[in-house]
Amino acid sequence: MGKDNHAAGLWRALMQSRAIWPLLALVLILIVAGLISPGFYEIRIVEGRLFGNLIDILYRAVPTALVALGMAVVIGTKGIDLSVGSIIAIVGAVIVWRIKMGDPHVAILFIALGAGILCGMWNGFLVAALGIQPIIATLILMVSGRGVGLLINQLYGGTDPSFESAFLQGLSTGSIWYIPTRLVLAAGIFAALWLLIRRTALGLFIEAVGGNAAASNLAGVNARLIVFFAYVLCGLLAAWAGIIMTADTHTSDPVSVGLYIELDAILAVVIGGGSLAGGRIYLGMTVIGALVIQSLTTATLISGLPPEYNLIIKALVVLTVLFLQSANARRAIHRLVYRRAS
Amino acid sequence: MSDSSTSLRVEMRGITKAFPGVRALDDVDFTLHAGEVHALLGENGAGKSTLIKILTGALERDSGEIRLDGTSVDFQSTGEAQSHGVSTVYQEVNLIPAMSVTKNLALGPSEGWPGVISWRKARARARAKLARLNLDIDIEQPVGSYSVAVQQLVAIAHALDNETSVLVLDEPTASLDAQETATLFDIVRDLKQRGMAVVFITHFLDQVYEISDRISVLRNGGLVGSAMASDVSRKDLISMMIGRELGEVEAAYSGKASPQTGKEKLVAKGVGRRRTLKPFDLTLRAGEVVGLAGLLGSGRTELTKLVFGAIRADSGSLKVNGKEAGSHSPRRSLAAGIAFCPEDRKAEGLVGELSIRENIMLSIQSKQGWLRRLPRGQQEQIAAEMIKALAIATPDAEKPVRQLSGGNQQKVVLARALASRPDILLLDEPTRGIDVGAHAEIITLIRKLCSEGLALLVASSELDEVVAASDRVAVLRDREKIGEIVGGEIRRDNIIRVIAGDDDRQH
Amino acid sequence: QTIGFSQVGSEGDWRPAFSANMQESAKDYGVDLKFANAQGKQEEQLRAVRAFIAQGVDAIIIAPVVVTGWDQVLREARDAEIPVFLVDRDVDVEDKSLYVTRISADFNLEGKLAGAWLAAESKGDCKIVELQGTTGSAPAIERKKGFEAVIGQFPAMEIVATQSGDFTTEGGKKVMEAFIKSTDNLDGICASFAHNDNMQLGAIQAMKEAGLNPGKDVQMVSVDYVPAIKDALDDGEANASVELRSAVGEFIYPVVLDYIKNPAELDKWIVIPSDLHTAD
Amino acid sequence: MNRKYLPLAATIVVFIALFLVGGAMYKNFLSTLVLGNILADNAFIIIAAIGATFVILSGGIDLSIGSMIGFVGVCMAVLDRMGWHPLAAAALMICFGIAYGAMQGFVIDFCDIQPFIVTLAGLFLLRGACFMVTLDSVPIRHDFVDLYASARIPLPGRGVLRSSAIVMLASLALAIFIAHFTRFGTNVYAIGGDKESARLMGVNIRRTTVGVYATGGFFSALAGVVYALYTSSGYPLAGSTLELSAIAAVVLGGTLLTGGVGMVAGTLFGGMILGLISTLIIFHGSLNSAWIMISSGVLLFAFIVLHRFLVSSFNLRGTS
Ligand SMILES: Nc1ncnc2c1ncn2[C@@H]1O[C@H](COP(=O)(O)OP(=O)(O)OP(=O)(O)O)[C@@H](O)[C@H]1O
Ligand SMILES: Nc1ncnc2c1ncn2[C@@H]1O[C@H](COP(=O)(O)OP(=O)(O)OP(=O)(O)O)[C@@H](O)[C@H]1O
Ligand SMILES: [Mg+2]
Ligand SMILES: [Mg+2]
Repeated sequence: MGKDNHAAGLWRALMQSRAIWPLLALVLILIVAGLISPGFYEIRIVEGRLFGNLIDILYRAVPTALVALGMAVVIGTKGIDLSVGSIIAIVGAVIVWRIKMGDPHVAILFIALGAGILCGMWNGFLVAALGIQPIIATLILMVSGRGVGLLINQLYGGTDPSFESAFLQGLSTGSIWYIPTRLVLAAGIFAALWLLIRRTALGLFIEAVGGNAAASNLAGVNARLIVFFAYVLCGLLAAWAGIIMTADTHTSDPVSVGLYIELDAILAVVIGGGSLAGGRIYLGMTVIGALVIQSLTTATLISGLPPEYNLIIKALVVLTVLFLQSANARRAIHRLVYRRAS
Repeated sequence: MSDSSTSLRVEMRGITKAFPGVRALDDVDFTLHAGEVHALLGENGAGKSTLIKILTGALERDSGEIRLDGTSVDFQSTGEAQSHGVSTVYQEVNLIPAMSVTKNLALGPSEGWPGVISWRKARARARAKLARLNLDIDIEQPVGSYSVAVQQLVAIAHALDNETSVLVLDEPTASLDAQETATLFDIVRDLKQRGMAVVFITHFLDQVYEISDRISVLRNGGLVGSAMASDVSRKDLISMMIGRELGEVEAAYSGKASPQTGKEKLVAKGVGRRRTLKPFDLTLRAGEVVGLAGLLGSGRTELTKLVFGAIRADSGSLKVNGKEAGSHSPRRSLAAGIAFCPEDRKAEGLVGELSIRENIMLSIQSKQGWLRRLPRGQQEQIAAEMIKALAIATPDAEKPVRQLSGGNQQKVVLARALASRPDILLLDEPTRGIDVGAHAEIITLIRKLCSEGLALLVASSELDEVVAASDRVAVLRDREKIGEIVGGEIRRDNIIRVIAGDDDRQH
Repeated sequence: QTIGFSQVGSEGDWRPAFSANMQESAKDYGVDLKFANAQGKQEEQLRAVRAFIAQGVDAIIIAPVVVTGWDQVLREARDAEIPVFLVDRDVDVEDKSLYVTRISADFNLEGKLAGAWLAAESKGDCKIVELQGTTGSAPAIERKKGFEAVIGQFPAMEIVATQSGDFTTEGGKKVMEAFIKSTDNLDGICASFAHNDNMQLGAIQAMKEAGLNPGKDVQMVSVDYVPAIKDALDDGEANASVELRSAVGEFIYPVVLDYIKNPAELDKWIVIPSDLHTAD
Repeated sequence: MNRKYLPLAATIVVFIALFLVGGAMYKNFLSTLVLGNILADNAFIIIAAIGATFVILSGGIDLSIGSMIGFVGVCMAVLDRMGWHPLAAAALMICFGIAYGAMQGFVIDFCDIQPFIVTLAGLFLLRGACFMVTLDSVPIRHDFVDLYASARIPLPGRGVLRSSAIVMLASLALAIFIAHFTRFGTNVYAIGGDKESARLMGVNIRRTTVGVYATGGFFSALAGVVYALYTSSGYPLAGSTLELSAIAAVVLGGTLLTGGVGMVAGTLFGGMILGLISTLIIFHGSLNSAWIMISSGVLLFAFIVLHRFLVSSFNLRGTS
């Protein structure tokens, strides 16, 4: 009896926890994918690294997850950053340009991160200092950033933007102890970010500013600085994603690299339980959100369906996940089923 | 009582409502007759607002029955309740700040959906409604540009409708001055005469006796009892509310004899801002309580904000602890040991999504800087201390403040200011919505802090509170400080005389 | 002479090269080129053409985003007596006299060339994976049609998997990674056909990372012939690429300038030859 | 002047200033022809943006606009091929738009899911549906389309007011009426200003939310019809990323993205400013692709800063 109660309590706690629905969605997608493609869960070692669909999902989710983490912080301040795709484009162009200029590749890593920080500072300046609405402020960099990328490409001619760099490609496509390097690095970044947000007071300040900027100001929080910082952080994380993506294809394509990644990133944040109204940051859940999106993409790719179906499948799955998250909808479904049964 | 059962307007039976972790209402009965004013009393978090939210369709009940004029009703929305003649002024001022007064007053459940609005008529109606409350304001300005008190009056005007048969007022007088309160009561009496049933929630016992016919008391979600107002003494009422006797803390403060002796903590010289407040001089000393008195819109809020740096002064100089405070901002003030408790807890005080603990920590943490995060254990300890000291009714410190009752939210704002251990404390309407027991405890607490050297500035629309607590009173009129009253001179009539302007100290 | 040129966009490696060539060779022909980039949106293109008309240019060159929707604006150009030339993609108008001529390569032919090469190479027996361009875009549709027209002739040739790589290297790489898994390391696959080189380059990377030998285990054929694919061809990682010339200024300007000087009826399609390049 | 008209006035001032600058820089710019073109070429963006204005005023957002335009277009084209009269097809598609919008509104309110995400799913869903209908671009050939294209009101000078522009101005008038002179419009402002307060004041949130998105759906479907008639074709990729232009037009017109503040009329000028920026760049003509993108960002930035500057300086003077 007592045990039963305990189990029921646990079950209720589980059902009420934010984490359960996105995780459930992830598991479901993986199960469906396994049904579609029998070898889906297979993991082998090829060319000195783990190889398989599950690894692929993790591997491919890294850029989206990084951008989504930055987005989660910005959304926490009640903002939004549409320019992350453009930042990726700029970072890519900068990398190729500096490589063609013959800089040491380690230095290029920092130059690229610097470029991302600079972009973030620009966004932060517009939002925090000039007080422009975030969506419009970042739209400016969104429309012009890819142009900046093209312009940087022109600095070295731009007709053949491909390059070879053992160091940078190592960061992106290499592996350490059979594990893809980018996963190891991403885990490190996640840990660092978590420490920064949760082990300093930054997280509290960001959430306070996102929840009520006027009140936070009166409570002594420097709301503008916090907002500025959030955009810089987002720029930095987008830059890291840009480095990985550029090194992955060893080419720079400012016009189409990371197109629509901002939408996926926002989606990941929301699937992870974040609200665009600001005020809360869920880092771990954001990563789960990114994994949901990537496993969906991977599953669609291997499903063999023609590409015309990709968007519809994505829409339906996203809606289903959100339905499950909505208590109201669950109640309605429950009522419907219950009535049917009785 | 038998004759009144014929005019039974509202009957609530066995109302129960639980929120996660709290049983807000437990099997509560409540009745309301036509032509009566029924006061609903109880401590902060007793469940008063919850009860009326259930009555008016703003919240769903878990169980129980509501009858309106004998027929069972189940309002799904406040709009539905309004169309059945139940209008409400909720506790937090609920208006649309960005919309003009006219538009706010025109809002409501719409008859005939795509209805076209004639703004000419809407304006006329708005003017008429406000005129009834003796409120003369520009009705084309956004509501948010007016002070909380004016907003409160507009919210009351919104609820006043001739079609209404039940009027519910949840702490309508919390931020009103005596004069506005008197106007409101005249209206309520008039409505009562015409057979309207009124529910009135307040923490001011004087007002309860002044206006109400019957009293119901809630405690911890349960109904303690109902009685005719004439049958219960003040003392009994208090013990019904808080479940014990209240000590004589409310007695007049006798320590007013020693003004101007403490160390000067804060000296303002000619501080002012164009279009906001004329330059003023003000000194706050350690161990001294300075009250701010004035009418609605006289600039009390502005004065406290200027001192705190929430509004930037464009003239004058400010010395804090003997040091010139250059460019003044909330952050700098806090670092210099000033704490501020704003009057509008919803807009400027609390971060609703964050927990009680996080809200309390905000000021201390920003004083510490972002890198030196207080360890979780210490945070919990401070929060627990504050919850205990101010008697915040909550199951635990992790509850989002949004979910607290109004009075408990106000206590959290106070708790944040106190937790930062200030030497100078600026309070703007600090006791808005706080119950009798907690009010007494807070005053005791603040006096204790003053005796330890705290300098206190308190702006309040409750003149009695100002009189009772202050060593010195600064009086404001029309955005100008017009005088100071010291020591034994601090009496209600003196202050009113200065405000009214037949005092030679003016200009 | 002032000539207005409305370009589709600047995606991939090929189109920027095309734009740059148009802008640079304009100088050689003494043309004042008004360049407008539609960023893949037809509405931007219509706006550009109208603005050219308002400006009173001497001729308008359009690289259409879409084939349909041109009747109205071309009529306006004719009313303003400004000749219109098409480059790159075609338009679908009822009245063919609304434009002077189309000077371009043939997407359909490109697909056919690729298909024919593959049929010859594999002796008509080949399972193919296809990397499509952006879903719904003209080159994607035409190249697919052309390619399918040829392999349809060979019963043993078959597309076993097809997905959109959005004309990008990144997209090509992702799609190929998925193909590798869904076809068990491209088991039994003899060729990869990509609608442009960028996607093929991504696919090559994906195969190399999976330990496969692109160009040897699998025939790699694509369209565009951008500089990067040349290297791949030299390294034997790609097998064939159909050239879509980007240096087309020399084909286009003479025709336009001639026409402005003396307007004479021209063929409705002046085809710029597409060459097939292979590793050797 | 009432302070609330200030952002609108500033938007108009900036538009006129930008137009004059263009006139000073390029020949043939300062003409009714160019003005008429801007009106017609942006008509569908502005119509869609008018719908978006309601949604944004209510504190929401609608990302499905661009896909709706594409979907309406391909359906009109396919229906035309099946022999429908364009007007009948248009009526059907507008009903679809309203129904789809209402459904989005219902999901948003009932399931309490954020509008950004529901309409993002709408963006994917409708675009995917376009591909289901047809992958090719399909022409619409009907006498009515020619009539629509040739109908015009001459303006003084070389310019003309095309039918698209006329439809757009009519929608604007309708929208201004709905927003400012009906109970529904007032409720939209109310739930955008403070949803919880609006609920407690007796506004029916569900009905208003459903109504708002249905209105949004109506205007974006209408924009789709105008786009289809304007290009006399349906193209499954038509209108990609157009939702961003529409949102930008709304915000440039002085509406706050947080809801509750703004005016429908501002959206007209917001949309025209976007068109003007593109037109200026095309008239300049000697920029390469890189600089074209950069300068549209720079001009956007310049406009926003100028707008802010105007509003704040008037604000200070206005109250003294
Ligand atoms: N939305 C909610 N979620 C969780 N708990 C709630 C919610 N609303 C109210 N409560 C809890 O219900 C209890 C009763 O609150 P209520 O607002 O009715 O108190 P009240 O009597 O009006 O107090 P006050 O005098 O402070 O206004 C409180 O403990 C409060 O924390
Ligand atoms: N920061 C501010 N910026 C602009 N206006 C303000 C600001 N603070 C207050 N006001 C406005 O100034 C006017 C004066 O009201 P205020 O609240 O200061 O007076 P008060 O004497 O404190 O009266 P009460 O507290 O009784 O409402 C109000 O219209 C208020 O809305
Ligand atoms: Mg209450
Ligand atoms: Mg005040």
